[in-house]
Amino acid sequence: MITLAHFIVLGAVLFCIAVAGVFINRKNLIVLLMAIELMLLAVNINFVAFSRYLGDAAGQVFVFFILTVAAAESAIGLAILVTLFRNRATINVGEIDELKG
Amino acid sequence: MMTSDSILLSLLIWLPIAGGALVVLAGGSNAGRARWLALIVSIVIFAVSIPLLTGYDAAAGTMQFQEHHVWIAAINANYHLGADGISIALIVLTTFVTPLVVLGAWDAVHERVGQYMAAFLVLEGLMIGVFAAMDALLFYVFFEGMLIPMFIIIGIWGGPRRVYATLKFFLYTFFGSIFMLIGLIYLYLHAHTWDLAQLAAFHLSAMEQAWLFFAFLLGFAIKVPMWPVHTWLPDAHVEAPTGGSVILAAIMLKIGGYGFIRFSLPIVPDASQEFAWLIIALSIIAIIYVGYVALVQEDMKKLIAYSSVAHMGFVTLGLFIAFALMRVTGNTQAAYLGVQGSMVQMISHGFVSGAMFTCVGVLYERMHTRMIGDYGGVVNTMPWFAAFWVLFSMANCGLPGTSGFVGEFMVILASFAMNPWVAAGAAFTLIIGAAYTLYLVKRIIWGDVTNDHVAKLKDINPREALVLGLFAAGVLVLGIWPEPLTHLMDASVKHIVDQLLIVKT
Amino acid sequence: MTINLILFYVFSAILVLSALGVVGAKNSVHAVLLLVLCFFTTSALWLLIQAEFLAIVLVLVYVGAVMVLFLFVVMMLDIKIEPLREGFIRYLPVGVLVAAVMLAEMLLLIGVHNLQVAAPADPAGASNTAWLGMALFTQFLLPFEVAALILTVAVVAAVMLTLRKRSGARYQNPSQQVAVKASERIRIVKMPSIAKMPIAPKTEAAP
Amino acid sequence: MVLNPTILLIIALAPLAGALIAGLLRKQVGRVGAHSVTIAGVALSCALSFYVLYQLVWGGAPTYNENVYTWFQVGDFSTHIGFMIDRLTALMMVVVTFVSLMVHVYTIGYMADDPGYQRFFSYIALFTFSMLMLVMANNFFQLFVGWELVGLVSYLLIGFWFKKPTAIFANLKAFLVNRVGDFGFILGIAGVLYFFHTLDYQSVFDHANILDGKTLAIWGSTPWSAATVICLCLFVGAMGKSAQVPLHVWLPDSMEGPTPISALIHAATMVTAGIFMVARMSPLFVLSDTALSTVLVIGATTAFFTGLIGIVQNDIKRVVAYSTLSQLGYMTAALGAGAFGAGIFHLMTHAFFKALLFLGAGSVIIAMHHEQDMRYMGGLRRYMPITWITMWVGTLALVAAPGFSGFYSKDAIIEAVHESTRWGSGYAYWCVLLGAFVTALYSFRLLYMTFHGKERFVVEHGGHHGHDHHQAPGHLAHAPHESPWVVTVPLILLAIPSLAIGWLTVGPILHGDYFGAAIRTIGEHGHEAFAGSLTMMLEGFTAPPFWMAFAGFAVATYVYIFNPALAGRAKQALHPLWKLLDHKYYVDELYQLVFARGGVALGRGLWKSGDVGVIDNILIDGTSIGVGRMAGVVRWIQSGYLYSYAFAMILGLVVLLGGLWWVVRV
Amino acid sequence: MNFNLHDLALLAPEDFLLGAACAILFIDLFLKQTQRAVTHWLAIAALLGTLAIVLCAPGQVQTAFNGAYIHDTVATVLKTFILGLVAVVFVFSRRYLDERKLFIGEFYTLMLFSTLGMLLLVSAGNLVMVYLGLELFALSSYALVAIHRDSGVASEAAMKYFVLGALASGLLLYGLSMIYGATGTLDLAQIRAVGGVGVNGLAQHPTLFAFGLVFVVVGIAFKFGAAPFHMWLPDVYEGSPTAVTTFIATAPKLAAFGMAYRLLESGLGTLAPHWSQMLAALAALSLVIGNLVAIAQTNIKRMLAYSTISHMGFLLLGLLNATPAGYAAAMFYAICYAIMTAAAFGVILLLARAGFEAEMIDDFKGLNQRNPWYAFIMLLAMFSLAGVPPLFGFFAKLLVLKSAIDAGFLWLAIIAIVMAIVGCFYYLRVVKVMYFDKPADTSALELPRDLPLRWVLSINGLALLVLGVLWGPLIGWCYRAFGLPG
Repeated sequence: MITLAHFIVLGAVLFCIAVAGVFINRKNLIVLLMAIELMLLAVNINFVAFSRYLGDAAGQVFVFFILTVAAAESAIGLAILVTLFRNRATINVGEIDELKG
Repeated sequence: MMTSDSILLSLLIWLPIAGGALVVLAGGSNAGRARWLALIVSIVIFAVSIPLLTGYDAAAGTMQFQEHHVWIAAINANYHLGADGISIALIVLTTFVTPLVVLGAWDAVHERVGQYMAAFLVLEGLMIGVFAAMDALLFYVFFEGMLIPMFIIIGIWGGPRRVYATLKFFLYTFFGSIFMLIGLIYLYLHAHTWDLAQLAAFHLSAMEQAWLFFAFLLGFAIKVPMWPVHTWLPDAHVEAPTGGSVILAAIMLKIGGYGFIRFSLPIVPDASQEFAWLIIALSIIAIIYVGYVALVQEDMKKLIAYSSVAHMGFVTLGLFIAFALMRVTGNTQAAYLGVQGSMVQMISHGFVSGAMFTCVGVLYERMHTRMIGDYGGVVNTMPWFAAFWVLFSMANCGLPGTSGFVGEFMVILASFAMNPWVAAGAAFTLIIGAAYTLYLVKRIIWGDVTNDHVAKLKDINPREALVLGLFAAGVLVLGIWPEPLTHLMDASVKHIVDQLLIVKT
Repeated sequence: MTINLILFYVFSAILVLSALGVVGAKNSVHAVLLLVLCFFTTSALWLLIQAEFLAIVLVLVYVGAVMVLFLFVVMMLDIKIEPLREGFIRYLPVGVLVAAVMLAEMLLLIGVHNLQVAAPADPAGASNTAWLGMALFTQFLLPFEVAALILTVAVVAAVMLTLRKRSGARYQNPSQQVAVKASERIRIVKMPSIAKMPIAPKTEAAP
Repeated sequence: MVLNPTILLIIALAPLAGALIAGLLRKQVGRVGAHSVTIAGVALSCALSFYVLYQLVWGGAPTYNENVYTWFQVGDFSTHIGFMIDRLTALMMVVVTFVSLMVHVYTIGYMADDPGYQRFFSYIALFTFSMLMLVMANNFFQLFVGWELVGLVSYLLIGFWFKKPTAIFANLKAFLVNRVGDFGFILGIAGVLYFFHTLDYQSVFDHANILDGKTLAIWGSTPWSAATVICLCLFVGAMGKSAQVPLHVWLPDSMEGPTPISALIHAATMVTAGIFMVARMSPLFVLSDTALSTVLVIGATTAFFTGLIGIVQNDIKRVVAYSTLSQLGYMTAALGAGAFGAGIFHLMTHAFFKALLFLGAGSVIIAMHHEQDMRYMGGLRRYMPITWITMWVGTLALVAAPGFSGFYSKDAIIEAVHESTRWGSGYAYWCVLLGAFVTALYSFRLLYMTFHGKERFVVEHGGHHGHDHHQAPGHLAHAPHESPWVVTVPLILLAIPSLAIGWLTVGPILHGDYFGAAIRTIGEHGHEAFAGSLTMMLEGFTAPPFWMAFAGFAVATYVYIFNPALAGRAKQALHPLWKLLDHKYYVDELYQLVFARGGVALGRGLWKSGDVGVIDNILIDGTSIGVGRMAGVVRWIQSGYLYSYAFAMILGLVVLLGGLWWVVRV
Repeated sequence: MNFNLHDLALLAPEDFLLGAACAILFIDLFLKQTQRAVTHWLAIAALLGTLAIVLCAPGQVQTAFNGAYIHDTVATVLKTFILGLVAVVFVFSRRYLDERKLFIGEFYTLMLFSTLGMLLLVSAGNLVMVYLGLELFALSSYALVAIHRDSGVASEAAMKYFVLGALASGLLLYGLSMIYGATGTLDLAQIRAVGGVGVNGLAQHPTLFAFGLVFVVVGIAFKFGAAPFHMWLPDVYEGSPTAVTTFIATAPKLAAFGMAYRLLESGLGTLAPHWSQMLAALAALSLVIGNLVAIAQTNIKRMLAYSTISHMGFLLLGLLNATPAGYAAAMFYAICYAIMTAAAFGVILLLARAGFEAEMIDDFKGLNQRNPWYAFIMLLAMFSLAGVPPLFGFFAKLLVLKSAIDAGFLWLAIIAIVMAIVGCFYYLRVVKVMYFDKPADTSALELPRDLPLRWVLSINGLALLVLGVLWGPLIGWCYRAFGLPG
């Protein structure tokens, strides 16, 4: 029997991997964006699981919205990425440090 | 509650500020117009302050000319003004000195005259606000607000190290007062009022009083300034333009002493008693230690600044011996004398230090140096100036017949009643004060003409003579007949001293 | 152990491994493809607990649109595969440690033993899709509208950021096109009735 | 007959008015105007003072004690400006105004060429006013006011020639040393207020005995008698003003001022303020034997040891100055012996003859074109007979030649000290007795070196180039000649009282009831023996003091008239002693080292290491530098790299999660 | 429950703004570059129109769309100032944009959408609306930061903002999922009602609720820019075009307050003991880091960014009291902060010219000699930011300090004031540069003939003084919004 715990733990693991992806990744911004997608995926898993196990539709509706927003977010993120690449000719995270201090 | 006995105090606060705005707007581009406007405004303000003296019922000694409007209902803060003898004395000192500052800077300031004059007028309004506020928050607003114009004054028209000095001045005093703010907030949270009279009646435990005492102490001690938090003052004075130094010494320092009278003494009397020894010790140190430091200064302004610190030591001393006198020995008489002495000392110091700094300004305008070593034998070329200088120096070392003597005399007499050694420490100023002041006189005024620059000096012009003459009049009148001043403050002082007996814990 | 549970573990394992792959991949294209795999497995997992609608949406929207967009960008941009920098290796243990600590804390706080609940019965008489639809269009009507707005913003933003006018390229100017007058569209050229020479008349077309 | 307050006010204010007119309107009134107006003021004062004295002594007027105005009032305590005029006061007023008047007149001649003429008159008139305020006071506060004001004028006058570095050094020194005395004085006043709750003389003196048994915890647990503490404090003030050891150092230096000042302030009047004050406070001093003993010992010490220094001085004014010190010691010793009346009596006689001596010295100095070194004088009696004779009168008065005024007063003092049984009186007696010898020695030495013997100056004729500033010592442009009448008339007028005042007044003052209640005395000095001035004079010839003085005269005569070479040989033989005296016991050097340089070093140390080093550099600037450094460190976190930003966020999250776990873990 | 027209009427401001924004989006398409001013004024008109509608709204608390939308005075106050400030930003920005060829319709459209997002956020009644409002506002902001497409730093800033923002919203969402799990509802009022032990949620599991809270706090802290979630802020402030920085620095702080209030008080009020401790830690860190690092800055925009961090620390002092007075203080602080910052950035915008950004502190050298009036405005802004009475900023500080002390966080108040002194230093440095230093060029400053900018900036600056003296009505409004007598 799959319990709620299974999903929540899975969500937590996935979430941690995604978060680690954001700060461990040092070379590629696109991977960073993907890590964020992963993070949202983890959240979605949580929501779906809770929704299912609580018998409440709201959670899944929320996931629906998250998916929508995530799509918009990726669009903007990638647009910014493209702009950045045009200006800097790189998307290496380690080279984007003009603003600091 | 909306009551007003009179709008005099409001006028005195807002007229200068409005006048300042007027000066900077109308005289921003025209230096001459700015000067005249500022002079007229400041004289008008002085005239407006005269009814305070004539209309005040000195026998009652209560807060008069009260104004009470709701300011911030949400936190029960009120626009509550009032003045007793102590406030009035200081307010009139302020209105008296400001025209002199305006006159004193007539030719000394060439750049941005309008702003300069405006800064002083605004400062005047804020200082009067400090002396008139009966609401702690209102007091604090004026108290801190003063820093802004002063910061600007030192920073723009100051000497070469003005930036260091003005930042030091600002941050130092800000540092002190912000702790006081915490104390006030704490008080408000418990008493739910900012009204000084109600705060004075509010009961506090010994522990609370101790903390509050130190919060207030930081704020006022830095302002006074007391040793060891005095080091901003020499720098500020040295770098400030003449007018800035005059106002700083003549009035702003008094605000520290005034704060002790209005806050520490009535609100936390038990803690004040508990820690009076500390203040007394610091005051004595200020008198002796700082006196010695003044002795070796090479810069006139620094010397006078240190002497200010030493003189203000009498103020704090006079205030805090009152506890020992009232509560331990029951010597009410001496306690009155001590507090009255510190008040008189404040007023007197206003004249004397203001005059001394004006004198330095007169020399500085001619020679563009403040180093004592660059002078010598000034009496040969500037006899009238020398006469004024010697007079003010004598006042500075507390010669009878000048105002400088009165307060010191009272405080020394009073402190003997507490402990002869304290009196001895205080009386040491007779020696060290004379030493540093007259050593300065010797090096600057007396002697043969030391160099060509001194030889070319011209004696004071009528404008300078007027300014110095008015200061001299203040110094002499107060020295020869202080009774009107003591009478003005007597009942109020009594009131404050009698309050010291209230045990709050 | 039910078949469901086995399937759950299998998919979970794939999900976690591919997620690790996404994070650690050297090649962006690989990362994108691994992410697609993640979505697919997640979709499968959701199917396991009868969240069919979202499972399908996830594949359609994410794999079908978002990941394609990613791939598109990855392909479009000329991204060099750079060697790992020394700093990365040096700080990797710290990063992993922090992630591990975080996971541990999360699991501790989540309290896994408290979540051993089984799924309740399906809501009677309605499919998952209908169930969601009902909620979406009644209770969450306002958010639904706002979500639409977000998509609009995304469009506007994406266009603004990426649409560039290149020199030499020819563009339509909608405002000019709309504001064009009839007289500008066609020029009536007066021609002599007798052609002396058989020269073709010059005409200009609106761009 | 009662005293008229208006008259008293005029007495005090007339000189002030003169001073203000001469000082503030110096351009307008000119030189003649300045001296006229001040002399008029002082003369008016003087005349009215005599009138007041007359009223009190012969008119039977009661003691006047009224306030003029309230200076300040705090609670029930008030201080006043007011006058208390009794016979003591009246005597002082007469002495002050008379000497002052003489000096004013004399100044016309002495300062004739000085550019600061008007200023000078203004100062001395101001001094007269201040001194009158001092002596006429009816309370301690006003006493202190006058006390300090005379100090101020003294400061201004010593530094009158402000271009002279020595003068402006001397005036600073004088003021500061006086301030040391005032330090004690004000504490004494504070003590009086503490115990009596008033500063009015009358109330204090009437209730003086409340000090009985009162103590103060000054040091440790031993209680100190309140009377002793107060009296000692007050006496410190007197020591400063009256230049008693060890606060005597300023007086010789004060000779940097013009000679009239030395006569008026530093001999006749101001320096005796301490004596006057102690006498005035006699009701308090009699309460403390300890205090009186101290006074006695200090006075006697001053009398003898400063006199010794006078022997080795070559500057004519300095000799007189040390003589003044010594005589002030006598007066103080009298006070210490409880013979307050004798002290005051000597004060009065001394005022006349010492003023005479100073003015005489000044006359010599005029003649010598401001040369003050006696080694370049000699034989001046031929050139300036009036000065010579009056100087002889003054000298005889000083050495207490029987019959001269100084005799009566000094004899009474020595007698009183002799009779005193107080602790230290034995030592004091020998001091004052030997002092008589020393006095005679240096006095006649001065006379001889100045007026007798060979001329040791050279008169250069035709030396018209410029003034005689740059002249070599002892080289004069013109021959010395007798001073103008404005100088000699005061000399003569002062010679008369020097000669006769003692004879005339010793009876009522010392043995009669002149002072009445004004001075409280102890013991029964001289009551058994007085049988008239003549008898006393005749008896004087047989008393030890006379023989001591005579010995001094003899030695001086031998050494300086008959065997001038002996002086040099004696100097060689007693070189260490001579050197010690020449350096005034090295007291100046010691003070210079300990107080002046020590003070500066202390100040510099406190400033550089305390204010600048610790407070400013370490605490203030150190804090700001520290904050700046911290800013740099924290700034480093903001590396610009996305991953570190994210890492910081996650770290924050981890910490918060950890915090939550910590809170809920139970 | 069904949709009805009343619900839409309650949303009148948002409706209007949405309609206006869409209209402007279209109208702008048909305008030539020379006619862009039309967009500008239309956008301002749209904001002012919305503002008017907000102010006309009824006073009582109402909800719409099944509780998804809350209308109360808190929302009204926040909306008023959000709309006003955005309008001010428009006025300030026009010339700046024009000179940099950024005077494009998208700026206005995105800004309006972002504003709409903020309005929805402060009125959000459930977690979905919080999230969507937040994203609507955030996504537009990301794009706005990058609006200067040819600027490397702008795209870098946008990228950082975006990644970290997305990370933060991911964290927030994770927290929301846990809260949902714990309570079984997305509705804030219900969440508060069930308080973590709800009938729907996992009743037996109290820590899950608090666990979710941590992530929510992180999300809120990110929006505020509280340390250590502040890292985006300096880079974004510096990298963005100043017009956009001005926007980001002002209105969003109000929105962030609204979000914090909705989530922490309306939703998670029962967890106040937990979150107030967390906020205290964040506040302390923000105060220290913000003030310290600001000292080391030479770029005024970056300096103001760090100053923002410290100010958010102050704001949290009010919030952590978790009482109506505390919220009022925090809201007052947010309003005050936004107004002060607007003035400061307004001066920067005023001084910026084509090819000159006026963003180094040294660019302000001798400003007083060149133009005393605007130097004075900047002086007011700086002293106000420093918290010197009688300027506005002081009173905001006073109230939050009061709240913190009231809540028993005396230590925090002391950290706050000590750091305020440090903070004073760098504000004063700006004044120093303007007033005490000699300008490189002593000629009178040539100011743009953009009168609206000059007038609004002057009013904005003077407001700091006027509100400093007469702040009673405003604090009264804030107090009443939270049900206190004011």
